[in-house]
Amino acid sequence: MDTPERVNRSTAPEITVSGIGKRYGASTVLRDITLSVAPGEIHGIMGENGAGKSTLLKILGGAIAADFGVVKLDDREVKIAEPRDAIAQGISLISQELALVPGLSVLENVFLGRWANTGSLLRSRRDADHLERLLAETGFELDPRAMAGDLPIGQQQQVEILKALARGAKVLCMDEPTAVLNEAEKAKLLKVIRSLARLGTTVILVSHYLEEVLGLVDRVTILRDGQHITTEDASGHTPESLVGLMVGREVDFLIPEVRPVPPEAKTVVQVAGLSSSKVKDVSFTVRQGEILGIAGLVGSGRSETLLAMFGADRTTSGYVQINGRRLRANSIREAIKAGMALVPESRKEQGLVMCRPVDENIALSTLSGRSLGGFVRVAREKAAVSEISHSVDLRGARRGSLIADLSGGNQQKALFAKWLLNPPAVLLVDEPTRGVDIAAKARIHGMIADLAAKGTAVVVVSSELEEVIGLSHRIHVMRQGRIVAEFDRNASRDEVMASAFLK
Amino acid sequence: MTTVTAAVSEPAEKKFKLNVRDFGIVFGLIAIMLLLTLNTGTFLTGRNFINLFDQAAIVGLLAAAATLCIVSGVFDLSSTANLAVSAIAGVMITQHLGVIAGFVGALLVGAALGTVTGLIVVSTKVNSFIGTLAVSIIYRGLAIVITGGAIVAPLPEQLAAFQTWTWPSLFGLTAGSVLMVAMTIVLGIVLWRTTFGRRIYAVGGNKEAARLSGIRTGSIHVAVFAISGLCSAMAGMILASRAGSAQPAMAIGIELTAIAAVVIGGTSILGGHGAMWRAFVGVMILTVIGNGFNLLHWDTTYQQVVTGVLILLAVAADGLFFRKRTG
Amino acid sequence: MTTVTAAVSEPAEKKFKLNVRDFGIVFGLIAIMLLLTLNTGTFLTGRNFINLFDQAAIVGLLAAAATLCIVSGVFDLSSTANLAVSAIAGVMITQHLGVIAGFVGALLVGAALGTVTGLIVVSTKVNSFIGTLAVSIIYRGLAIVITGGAIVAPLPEQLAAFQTWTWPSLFGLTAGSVLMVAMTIVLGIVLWRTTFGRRIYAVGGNKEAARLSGIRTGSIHVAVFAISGLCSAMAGMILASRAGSAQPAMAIGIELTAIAAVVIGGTSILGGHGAMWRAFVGVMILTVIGNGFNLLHWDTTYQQVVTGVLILLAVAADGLFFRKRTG
Amino acid sequence: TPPTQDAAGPASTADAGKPLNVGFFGFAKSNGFAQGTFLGVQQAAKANNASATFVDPNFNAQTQVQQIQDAVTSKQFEVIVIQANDNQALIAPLQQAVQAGITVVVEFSVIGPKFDTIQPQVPGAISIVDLPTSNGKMLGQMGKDACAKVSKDTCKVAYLEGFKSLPLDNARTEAVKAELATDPKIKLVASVEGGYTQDSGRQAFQNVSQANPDVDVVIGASQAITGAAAAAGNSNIKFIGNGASTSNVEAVRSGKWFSIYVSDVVANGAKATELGLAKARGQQVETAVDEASLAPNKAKGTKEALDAVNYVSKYSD
Ligand SMILES: Nc1ncnc2c1ncn2[C@@H]1O[C@H](COP(=O)(O)OP(=O)(O)OP(=O)(O)O)[C@@H](O)[C@H]1O
Ligand SMILES: Nc1ncnc2c1ncn2[C@@H]1O[C@H](COP(=O)(O)OP(=O)(O)OP(=O)(O)O)[C@@H](O)[C@H]1O
Ligand SMILES: O[C@@H]1[C@@H](O)[C@H](O)OC[C@H]1O
Ligand SMILES: [Mg+2]
Ligand SMILES: [Mg+2]
Repeated sequence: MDTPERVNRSTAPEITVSGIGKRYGASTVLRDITLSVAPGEIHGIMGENGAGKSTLLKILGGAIAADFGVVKLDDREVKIAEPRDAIAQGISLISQELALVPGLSVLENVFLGRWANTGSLLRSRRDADHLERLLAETGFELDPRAMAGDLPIGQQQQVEILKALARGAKVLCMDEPTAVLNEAEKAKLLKVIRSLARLGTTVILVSHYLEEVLGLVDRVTILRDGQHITTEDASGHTPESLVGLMVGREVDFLIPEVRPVPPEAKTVVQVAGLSSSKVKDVSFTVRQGEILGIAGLVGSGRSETLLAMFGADRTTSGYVQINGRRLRANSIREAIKAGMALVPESRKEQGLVMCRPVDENIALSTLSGRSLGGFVRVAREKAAVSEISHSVDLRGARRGSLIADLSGGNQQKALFAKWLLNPPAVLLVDEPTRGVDIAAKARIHGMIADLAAKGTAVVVVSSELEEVIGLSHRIHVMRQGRIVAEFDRNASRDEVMASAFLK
Repeated sequence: MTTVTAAVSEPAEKKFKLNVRDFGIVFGLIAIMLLLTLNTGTFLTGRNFINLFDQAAIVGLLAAAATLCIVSGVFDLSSTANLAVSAIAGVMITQHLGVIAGFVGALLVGAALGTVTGLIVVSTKVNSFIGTLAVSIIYRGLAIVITGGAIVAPLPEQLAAFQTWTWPSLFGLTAGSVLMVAMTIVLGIVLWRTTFGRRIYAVGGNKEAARLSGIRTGSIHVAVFAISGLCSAMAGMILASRAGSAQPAMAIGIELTAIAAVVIGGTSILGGHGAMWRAFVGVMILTVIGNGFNLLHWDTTYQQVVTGVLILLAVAADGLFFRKRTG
Repeated sequence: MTTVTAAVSEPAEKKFKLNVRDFGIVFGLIAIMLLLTLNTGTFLTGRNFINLFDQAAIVGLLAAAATLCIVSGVFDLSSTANLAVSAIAGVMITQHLGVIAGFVGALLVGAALGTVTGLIVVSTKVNSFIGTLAVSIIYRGLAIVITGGAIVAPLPEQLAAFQTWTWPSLFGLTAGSVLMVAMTIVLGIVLWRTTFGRRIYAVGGNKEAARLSGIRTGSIHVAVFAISGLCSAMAGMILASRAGSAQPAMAIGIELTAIAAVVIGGTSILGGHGAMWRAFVGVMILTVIGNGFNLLHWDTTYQQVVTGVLILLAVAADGLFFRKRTG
Repeated sequence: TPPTQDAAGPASTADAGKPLNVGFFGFAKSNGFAQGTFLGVQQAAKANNASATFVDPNFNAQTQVQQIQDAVTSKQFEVIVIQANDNQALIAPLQQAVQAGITVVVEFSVIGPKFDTIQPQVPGAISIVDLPTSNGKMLGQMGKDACAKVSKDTCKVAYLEGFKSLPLDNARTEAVKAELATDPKIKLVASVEGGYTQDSGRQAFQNVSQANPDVDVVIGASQAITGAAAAAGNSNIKFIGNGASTSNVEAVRSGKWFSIYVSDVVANGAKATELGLAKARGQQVETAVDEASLAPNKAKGTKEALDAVNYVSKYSD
């Protein structure tokens, strides 16, 4: 089977969904959704966490089946029971939860299930050439032979995108594709989307980034609580007006003013010459109430710096001191005892136990504090979890719900809640607002700022430059495992970007 | 937040539904039991239930331990080899220091060997399936080395006391059955309500997330193997008590029956999921099927075919009609 | 971007290192073989190698099939039960239609039963471990039903032809060994170089990702079980050919040895990882250890202990020193 | 092409003075029955200028196949005495051994497809075996004897089989059933798998007696009967065990069991070894021996018969 490299884009159909509904047990997550998307249109789908955006896209992509309603392509009713059916119709889904095969290479993943072959013998060379062209077109930089499972999450997302492109899809459904990309990568992706649309591909895009959506899409559909609120031209909207539609009320979503660190604040964290396999001789300090931002490209060692500080990655030299007490190397438990908390970047791999209930996940790292003689004090735990869930605005969790049943953004809130259950003295956060809606994002930013105001020393890693710059008192830029530049909070985006790339 | 409140306030119906689904496999067991009650005059008798529990004691103890192991993401294929060594050690200690010392000694040996198994698996980072398989070969060899391949028995005058686990006790059940039920309940509570139990689920569900939550995943696994060893030793003492002796080939292969029982009950082989009552139900399904066949006077030529089909039906029904699937 | 380029420009050394690591278990095998060569006069002889391959034939065929199963994320515990039924069917067909028809018939029966196993596992969505365990009980029962529990043998005048798999062929190896090596190579190429093989890795590595890419995960699993059935039938015909007859209890338990061999070779029990040569190396390690012991004239009392330790060492060394850990 | 049969037979015969090595390939080292046999092997070896080694396959037939092949390669033993864990898998390797000039003695369990002949089915081997068919017939006879002592119109008998999947066990079961069927007073109320462990016997008996509380006679493998008798406690059931370990003999002589089928394992092991060594030293020997003939009272181990010779067993299980 040879792969048609580019289908005739003009054949992209008009997509109409009508009366689409979906229930899980007793709860209805989509109700009577009707909308249509024109050929070649870039269509945004927006809404709060848990509004049903991913569910709708999954139905289009065949990942799940709708309980009610029909999907029509150019007025022709199509049955999409399986992803295979969607792919056959030219619909490709890039889901929010990445779906790569960790043990296969980038090359093998991009052409997953449709590898070039002669009589089913693989012709990897042909796929390699094809991938090379795709890489050139998109500007993504990936090693085709690297194992997908070994890639940082941003690069995994790029593989997903390439996978959809390689299929020559006529309709591309993308669920928060930019959530895990950094600025530069985001820009590349947006360019790719625009050029695809120009060539006739229909793109349906879910995103929580208002500016991004407004700058890209032709029309935008708003979902709220599983219902279709409106579909409108994007051109008439501002970020504020979109938020109003999504939330149904006014919200303030600007990054809160961070209070300056008082000059007498003590140094809480001291990192000295810390090195691990990915981190080279990193030293810095963070004072009480101070927020330190770490910027850099994917793979520059930001997350690994946090992991090394937390005792999770084996360090080869250097040490971490908390309040003057030097932590034993490579002991997560000691780090936690010293009041350190780490919100890791990958909630699915590192943060949450997907097959366990929400409450249990949130309470996991602080079990000892709410137990007696080894028994969990369930009532106490429930009360604490319920309080923290409330303050991070966690929604959609019913009694006994598994973490896996929550929407992506709500999972992220659960992850955050887990590490705030006991207020930490030192908070390390890695991509803290990945996938959360704009209101919740503001809330998380507010919480980080509040914690700092109450004296917590915070280190923030984020691929969103606005977030790093907006939240932090100081910014370190990392490149190839080293700290290469330092800025204060008045730094400009461009300055920071430049130092991340330079040399 | 409104949603959260709403969620908490729609509980009754929801909760009931969920439970019915969750307990699918119980209906499988009840169906088989109903069938046997209607077709034999002998199934639903006190005597037969005493037998059933007695027959379930060994696999029940091993399955309770296997549940902890499997939920935490490991297998212990060395459990019955450990059983043999512990029972042999128990008998040998009995010969020198008396019956009580023998029982206590067996438990200590079982727990110690279990700990060793755990340390080996954790420190070598070998997959537990293959690691404990190798350990089981070693322990069986050890049993032969200790005994020279012979049978060991307590002194004749100790025999009556040594056979204490076969005596009737609570509700007429044998002491061995009571021990099995008690351990199932205790370990059930451990899994369900203690910090240790929570950690077991977390380690089995996502080892990396557990590690980053400050859980010493290695310690959890060692502890789980130690408990498995303890249960093996208990099972070993019951077997030795019944037989009045112990030998290196005791209970070969029963570790797989125990794992099968755990999985039939509905505990996921992938870890992170499951419950202790499921092991008990799984053990009971296997025991009742075997028991029922003999009560029914059917031609035993077809026994195996029908047994296989029944197991398949019980598990498939659980999957297809009752339990919620998670992809 | 600099980072990426850097990664690409340090390839040669990097790649070599990776390979040495990957082949860790091979050094384990070589080490054991070296030891035996130095300590016995008989290990490194043509005759002994012919024996080694002959001893490895049955487990080798089952391990090759088990590799496909395990990489695709399933277990086939019914493989040796299928082996027995296929061999019995083969013998019965031989009695009526001759030896060639018997062999072909056995393969068809094996593949058909494998397909049935696959359809059962896929359609009931039961975990393959427990599903194939139940199926294996059914197939063993079937073997008893067909034979009435007796031995079946080809007609006396057919016997010489029927025993063809024991004859020496290529390089003096028995025909059975040659079949095993050939199947290992063929299935190795299938796994390594065909779209079907890639799909097997994909399904085993991330079933949901495979499904989302339009791969029919169910069909892949059914196909894998069918191949497993085919290999079982081959192994069954070799065993029957050696014995001159077939019976229901043939090869009980060897499915576990095959799985052990696969895992010892370094294929991940979790699916999505591994290679066919690993199964071969694993089988050879197990075979050479047993063979070596017998040639060394050591006391077999300690054989089990030492075998267990050697397996543990081989696997642990592979994990600790050589192979890259993921997680 | 099939390999040409090595017609020459044993390649060499050792002279009487040379010490020989006997390999005893027993069921398993962890098995008391095999250990008892090995005792006889050792005694006979010592008495005949030979050494004896127990090679342990741990009940695994394929391991045993491998061990035989490797013994051929390493030429460690001039004489192989084997208790086969499988009646067919071992035919081919033992043939190789014979062709390589090793003296093969098939002991206790038949090797080959036929369970009703003591003749060697591995060409060139010595066969000294206990036939499952005559074993079953004797068990049936003892069942009839037991029933004769039951003062009821019908005598209810339960038979605990070994494993349904083993042809050897099925051949024995058929023989038991056929023999019991010759007595109109006897009703066979159950014939179920009882296995070869106390626990499996206990379980089988519990179920059988639950369904047939008035069973009079229970016959089965000695280990299974041990488990059954323990589960029965004080009852009038007449137990008949297939096997003669110390505890089995003691159970019969003390009146707890009705009778046992006696295999004198030490005598069997000794006889097998003597035959093997003699043949290896070039003598003409018997090549087919029925082990029942070596046991007291032709293997029928009633209390009277055992007391008469004051029989003491040499193995425990
Ligand atoms: N498997 C499931 N079982 C039960 N409820 C589910 C399941 N999957 C999703 N839900 C619920 O459906 C609702 C919609 O989820 P969905 O993932 O579509 O939200 P979303 O709009 O994509 O949110 P986000 O922006 O957080 O990604 C949520 O309340 C979620 O909890
Ligand atoms: N993070 C952990 N990982 C593994 N084992 C732990 C961990 N924390 C505690 N344990 C073990 O659990 C047992 C109970 O320890 P500890 O009292 O510290 O924790 P806890 O049970 O959560 O607390 P509490 O005493 O408050 O109930 C001890 O054996 C300890 O070693
Ligand atoms: O007791 C014997 C058992 O140990 C052996 O394995 O087979 C024959 C039996 O009589
Ligand atoms: Mg979503
Ligand atoms: Mg990172």
